[in-house]
Amino acid sequence: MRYSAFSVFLNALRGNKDWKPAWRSPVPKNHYDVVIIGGGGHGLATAYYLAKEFGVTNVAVLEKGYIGSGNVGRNTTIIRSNYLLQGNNPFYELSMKLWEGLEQDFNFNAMVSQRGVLNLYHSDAQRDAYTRRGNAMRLHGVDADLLDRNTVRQMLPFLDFDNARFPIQGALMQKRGGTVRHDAVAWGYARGADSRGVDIIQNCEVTGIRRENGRVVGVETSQGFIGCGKLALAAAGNSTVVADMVDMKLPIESHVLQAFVSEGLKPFIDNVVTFGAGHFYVSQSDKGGLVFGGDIDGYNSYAQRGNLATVEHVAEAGVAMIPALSRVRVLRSWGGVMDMSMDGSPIIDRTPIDNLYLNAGWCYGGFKATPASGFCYAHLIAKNEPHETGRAFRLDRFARGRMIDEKGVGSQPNLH
Amino acid sequence: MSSYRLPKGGRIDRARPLNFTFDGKPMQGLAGDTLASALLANGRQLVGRSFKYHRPRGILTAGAAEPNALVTIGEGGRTEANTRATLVELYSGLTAKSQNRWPSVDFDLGAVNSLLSPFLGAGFYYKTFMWPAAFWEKVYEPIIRKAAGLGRATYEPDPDAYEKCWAHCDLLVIGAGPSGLAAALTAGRAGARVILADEGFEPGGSLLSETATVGGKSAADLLAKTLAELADMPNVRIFSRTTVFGWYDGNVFGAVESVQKNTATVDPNRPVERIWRIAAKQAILASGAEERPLVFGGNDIPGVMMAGAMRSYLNRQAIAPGKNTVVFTNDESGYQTATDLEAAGLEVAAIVDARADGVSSWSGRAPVFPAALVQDAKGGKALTSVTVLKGGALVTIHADALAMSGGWSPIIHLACHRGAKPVWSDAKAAFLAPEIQEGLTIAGAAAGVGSIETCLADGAGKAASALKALGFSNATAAFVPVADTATVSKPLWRVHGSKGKAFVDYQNDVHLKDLGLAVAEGYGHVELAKRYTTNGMATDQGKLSNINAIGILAEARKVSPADVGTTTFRPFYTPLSFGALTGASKGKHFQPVRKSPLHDWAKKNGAVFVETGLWYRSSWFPQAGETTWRESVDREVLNVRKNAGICDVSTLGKIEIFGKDAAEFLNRVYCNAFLKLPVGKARYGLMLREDGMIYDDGTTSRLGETHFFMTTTTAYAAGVMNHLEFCAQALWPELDVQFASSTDQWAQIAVAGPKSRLILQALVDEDISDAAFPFLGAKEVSLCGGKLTGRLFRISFSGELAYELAVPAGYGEAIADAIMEAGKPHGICPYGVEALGVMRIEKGHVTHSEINGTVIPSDLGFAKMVSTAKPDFIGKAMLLREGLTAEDRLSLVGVKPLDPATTFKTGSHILSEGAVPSLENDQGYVSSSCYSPNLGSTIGLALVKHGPKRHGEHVTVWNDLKNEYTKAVLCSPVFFDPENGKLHG
Amino acid sequence: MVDFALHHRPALADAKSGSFGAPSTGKRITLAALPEGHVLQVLAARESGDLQSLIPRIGDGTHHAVRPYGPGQWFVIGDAPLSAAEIFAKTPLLDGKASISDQGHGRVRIGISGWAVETVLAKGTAVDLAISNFPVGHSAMTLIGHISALITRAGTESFELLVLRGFAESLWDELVQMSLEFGVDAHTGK
Amino acid sequence: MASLIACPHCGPRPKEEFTVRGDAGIARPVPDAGEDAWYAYVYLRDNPRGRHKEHWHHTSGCRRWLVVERDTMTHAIYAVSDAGTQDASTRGETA
Repeated sequence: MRYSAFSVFLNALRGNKDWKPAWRSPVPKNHYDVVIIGGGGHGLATAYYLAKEFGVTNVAVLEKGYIGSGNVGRNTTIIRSNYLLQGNNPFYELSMKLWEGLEQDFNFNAMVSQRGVLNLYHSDAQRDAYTRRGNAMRLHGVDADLLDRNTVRQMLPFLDFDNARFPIQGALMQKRGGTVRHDAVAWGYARGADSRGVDIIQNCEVTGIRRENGRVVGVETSQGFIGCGKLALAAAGNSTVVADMVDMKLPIESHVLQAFVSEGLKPFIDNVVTFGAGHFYVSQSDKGGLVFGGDIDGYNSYAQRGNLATVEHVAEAGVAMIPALSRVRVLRSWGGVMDMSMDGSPIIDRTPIDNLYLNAGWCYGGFKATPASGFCYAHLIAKNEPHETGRAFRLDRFARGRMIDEKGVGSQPNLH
Repeated sequence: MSSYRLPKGGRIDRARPLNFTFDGKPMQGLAGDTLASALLANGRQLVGRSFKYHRPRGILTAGAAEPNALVTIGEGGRTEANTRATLVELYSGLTAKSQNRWPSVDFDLGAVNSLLSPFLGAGFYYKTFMWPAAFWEKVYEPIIRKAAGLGRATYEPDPDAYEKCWAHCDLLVIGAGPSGLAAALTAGRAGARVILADEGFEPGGSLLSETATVGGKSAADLLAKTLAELADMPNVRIFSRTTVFGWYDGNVFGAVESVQKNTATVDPNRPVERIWRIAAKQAILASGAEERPLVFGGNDIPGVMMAGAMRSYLNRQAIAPGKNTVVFTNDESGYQTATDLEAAGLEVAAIVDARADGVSSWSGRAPVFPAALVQDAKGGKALTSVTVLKGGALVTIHADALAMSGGWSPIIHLACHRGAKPVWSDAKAAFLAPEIQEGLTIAGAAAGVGSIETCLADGAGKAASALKALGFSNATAAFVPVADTATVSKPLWRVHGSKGKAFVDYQNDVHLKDLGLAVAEGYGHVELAKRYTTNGMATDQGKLSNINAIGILAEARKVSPADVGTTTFRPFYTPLSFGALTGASKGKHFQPVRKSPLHDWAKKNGAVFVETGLWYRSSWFPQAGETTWRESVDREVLNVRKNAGICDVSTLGKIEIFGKDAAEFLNRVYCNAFLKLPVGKARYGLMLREDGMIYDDGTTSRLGETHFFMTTTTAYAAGVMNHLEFCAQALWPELDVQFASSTDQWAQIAVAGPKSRLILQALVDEDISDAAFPFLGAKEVSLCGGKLTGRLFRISFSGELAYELAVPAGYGEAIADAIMEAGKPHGICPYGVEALGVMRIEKGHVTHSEINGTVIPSDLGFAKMVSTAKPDFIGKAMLLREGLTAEDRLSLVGVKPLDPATTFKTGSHILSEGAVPSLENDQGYVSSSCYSPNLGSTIGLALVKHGPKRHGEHVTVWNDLKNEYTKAVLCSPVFFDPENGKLHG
Repeated sequence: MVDFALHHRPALADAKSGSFGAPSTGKRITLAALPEGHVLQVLAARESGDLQSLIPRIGDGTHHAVRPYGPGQWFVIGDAPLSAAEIFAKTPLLDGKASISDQGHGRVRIGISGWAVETVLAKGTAVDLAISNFPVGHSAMTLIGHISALITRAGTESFELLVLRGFAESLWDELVQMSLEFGVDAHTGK
Repeated sequence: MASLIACPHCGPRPKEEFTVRGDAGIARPVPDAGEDAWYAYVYLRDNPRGRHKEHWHHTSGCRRWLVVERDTMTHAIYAVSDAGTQDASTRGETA
């Protein structure tokens, strides 16, 4: 059923009784050409593009809970392509381009809202780093603007310009950056994949990976054995847990990242703004809640919950940036499990094991990457050849000394 | 007719009237009122509009779960949107405004949405607004955003103070209702350190509105007696107006105390709110239970109220809900409300009891309709009648108030903050949390216990057990166990056949059909249903709606609520202000300030300061007549190169290193050799990370055989200290080496320039001639005729003949003054970090602009510093990787414009001459740049592919952000005095 | 040779001084900048054994002169300033089992006392300062707000804080702020 | 992780006083252990769901590096000890 204002109108007249499930709940088949572990944004996007772009439709997505129960439903919904380094910059720009046409592509309104992302800077050194980054973006045709203090002040007069411990000097802005309704991304991809024949199997936990003669032949699951031609991991924070099933150690640690939402407010802040003198960033959802976050808690965790000290730290930075936030109330905090890689950049690659593919290491930036990740991963799986744009995200880059380290902090994930 | 205040009764102080306004209209309440009860006393039932359909809404509850009565209180910077009127303790001067309405709460144009509701079902927006694509941001989204949201936040800064505290106790009791009071009393008598926290302004919980006797005593007497005994115990602290909002690891509880939210005149000496982090050895969760609404048509019309809330308003604040009340109940508590209404002389039109069997022995005046249902409530902005289905027939009963009770759900929020999953209990018809978890026990109604007597016994008994586990062997329960006679009814999740909208989530306007649609469209999982319909995502976080939604989903999916399960309970229990979470760390106090011992010396010399981490450093020292910073910096640079200058470098990290293995240790943490550094010598060192990248640089001097003095960069001082301690304690505990940070012990003063020796010799007692104290000399010196001992280092960042003199911090200013005095005849001037930066760029010296975490020594021309002879040092092994030895790594060069009249900025990229701008053609970037007054040109350091091989190549310095494209030439990074003649001068 | 008076600048020279906050309640807090005497950081050499009896040798014998803050780590504190030579002369007293780092200028002492002193400090530190848990003479290195300091209990209602010189003024400001509800008399000795 | 960590030297202290570094389960290889061993040491992580040893530094307290053994699912802490007291075998597998 195609979604449109017209279909909504027609169905309303019929008492909204004719809506069909957005995706099926199939019984798993014995064998698929491709089995994807992880029904999150990346797994579903991979399935969607496998079917739509590469004609691979005999695909199952296995999700241990409900689809979108992982990080695609627990992030702060930001999209941007303001990256510095060669390996990252074109990839995130590909993602941005896919976002820009996504809703028409999969016929689901994910509310892609290009309201602009501003990164505030507070010192000459930060300005210089943003100059370098903004120019790198421009070199690839990505939009970037370096705003001075007065321009930022005109746009966001309610930031603390007068009493701040670390005065705002300006901002790097990407106008095309913005937000997307996160759950809708999972649902849109799921619906699009399902309609092209992909089986989305929820409540299906993978408990083992079966190998014969070194090749992966299928997975043991809570719904029985499912055979596959190729097995693709897209398990985000649980990547290690799955990789352990084939004794493959990964350059990844799982960390908890908290996010927050305030009570609903009338329009308060139009853009996505990140504070440069502490860990805080904020945007406002279409429902009115201020959606914000900070840094990861800093320790390994598979628990989707965080620490009060981090909550306080984030609030302190928030009020330092916007003093008027003081009387705004925070409604809820939650945590996601991040697959933090050793250089802060992702991995989309084959593995040393035949037929086993890896998509992991997204750190806390996986949401914005969803379309490009799905697209490049689908390319790799379908053609056994990396897509040009995701070519740098090799698993062996650490051993080879080809890290893609935007922050320059090395192999300590809690600093990325 | 509407609600009003009864002439007698209640726990209010009729002698203390309080004036307030609602939507500008003056009203009066009494001490002991909440804003909600005061509004009801003034006959104000319509107080807000719902989120989506802008339905008129009244006051539904008397507590934290209130979804409807959200108002904006306060003025200016004290404006607080979305405040629950039910939790606001009334005070004189309170101003409250309704929200989400235009032009007024009584006449709201947004209510037109209600007519469109067939088109605005769950998730409708996912299906439309996609065409044309550009319209989303320009047209649709702004409209949706304006319509959505609730209250309007202020942009004004908050004038009030906040703070955060720690508290420690043996037993934290959460909730001062019957079970909590009993627990606290038990623990208090045992001598334990107790904290009893309660969100209300009066402790007591359900005892405050209980009219029945408890163990033969009136509830009020029992409460008064218990509170009096607790107040006399020095080991018991009672935190009223304090909501425990989260349970965190390590048995730390977060709580927020409303210190001055009940006053219009705020005392600036005290915070308005205070966060408590309570470290509790054990805790009792006695948070009580929440009454469930019933889901029938029009269940949101003002005048419909929870039965328990109605009873609470009646008994605590003497509020009559109306003239004529219908009670719709699936539970005994509807009868308690009816009893109290009749006792107050109010009319109860009927008791509609959904149960066929469980009907109470009712002896009041009102008729009881068993096995009957309220199918629809009718009315617009106020209830006028209800339609009751009884015996298969519909009857209309006129009523202006409706009390509803669907039974009670234990409040287990906090008990599930750390991963525990609620479990459905058929026996209790409720989700329960594990009764005992490590550090936390649930007691009373929160554990599904029924009557007040049993709650008292449960709280007391569980506190005694928890204390015994802590070693309080004398702990004895303050109340004895009694049999629980409370009955549990089969839940009624929804009324079938309603004509009107039956709301599940009031605030978000999620009604029965929305949940049905979610199931039909495949979003039947409780989490998906929540996200698709927004049920439970309002400011009350589903306190009222979640359980009914689960029941409705279970019915629709034809499974048990146990199979549906709950969504995850997440902090905070109730919303928490940014201000409270921030405490005192705001504005200029966001982070502490760290001041150099020469701060005031710099200030009196006119310094302009810049934040550098937590420090303030002097940037430049403007003199009379100078109008731009560049003028000052140029002068400082030229003067240092010509005469001499003095610069505060106290912020550099300084570490004393002791131990007989100190040299061996340094040899392992630096990539260059330190083992044989002679006593009295300084050496520049590069510290790598284990992945081969440079971590930090600095000089380390050997002051004695087993005593070294290390300097680090300002930014990395703390990190280097941690790193050294890690290496010493975790990697090589067999080495004898100790560290003391002495950053704050020393005022460190750089004296640079051709006259520096002359000047310093005036203070230093020892001979510091080149022969006696050559470049890289380092030693303790006697100053000013033995008045003081300092440390002198002949090191140079500026490339000049230069020294760094360290003196005890308290004497820093005196010594700096003395140097200025001695230097006056030689033309000395103070210089700041800007001039220092210019001179270091002129000399090609790197800082963290270049050492950015992605460079290895050879990238910066330090290949020879990497010892090949040493068996091991941090970073050695990883340096050999292919990517780190590749030819095309970005490496250090100088860059300057071909035309000195042109300039460029740091952060510009380097393109080969004529190359098309693209990432593929990117050759590198300018890492540092400045105007060099000595060269009369902008100069820069850059990291460029094949850098050193490209000296002389013409390039474009590309700064598209500023439309600045400068023709430039790559060159040696040393622009000035490459032979170091001045350094050794 | 330059000749001049070697003027010592106290770390808290510019800090707030005077009475602040609530009018007297009988619960006032007193803040005092204590003498910038000597502060010796003593670090035990590896495997030097139990030095408990050794460390007091270099102290001035006053109560709480020796303040341990971790294994093999002490601050030894006194009101009298010591010259580099005087400190050097103490080294042999430790039999080569520990090193001494002069922190006489690097760390500053602040006294804080009054009826509500535990309540005030609980706004900064997570250490349980109840006297049953933290008796007189006890020391702990901890965070007070965002600033690290060594807390020593000097009496039932009085504590001493030892803080890095560069942070002293900032901590002082915070202590004043934390004490406002009780009223505070802040003496910098100016 | 816990909001409070019981430092063996200082007693229970809040997370804010500590700096966490990461996996304490692997020992630094000997210099000539070979590139695989070094790659594994610097980049690969066990990242277990469950019991895990980590290095935490009591930065604002005694300044000792600690080995904190805790559960990454429940955040329960099993043991905290001084990093300097680990013998080579408990510091992890040697290369």
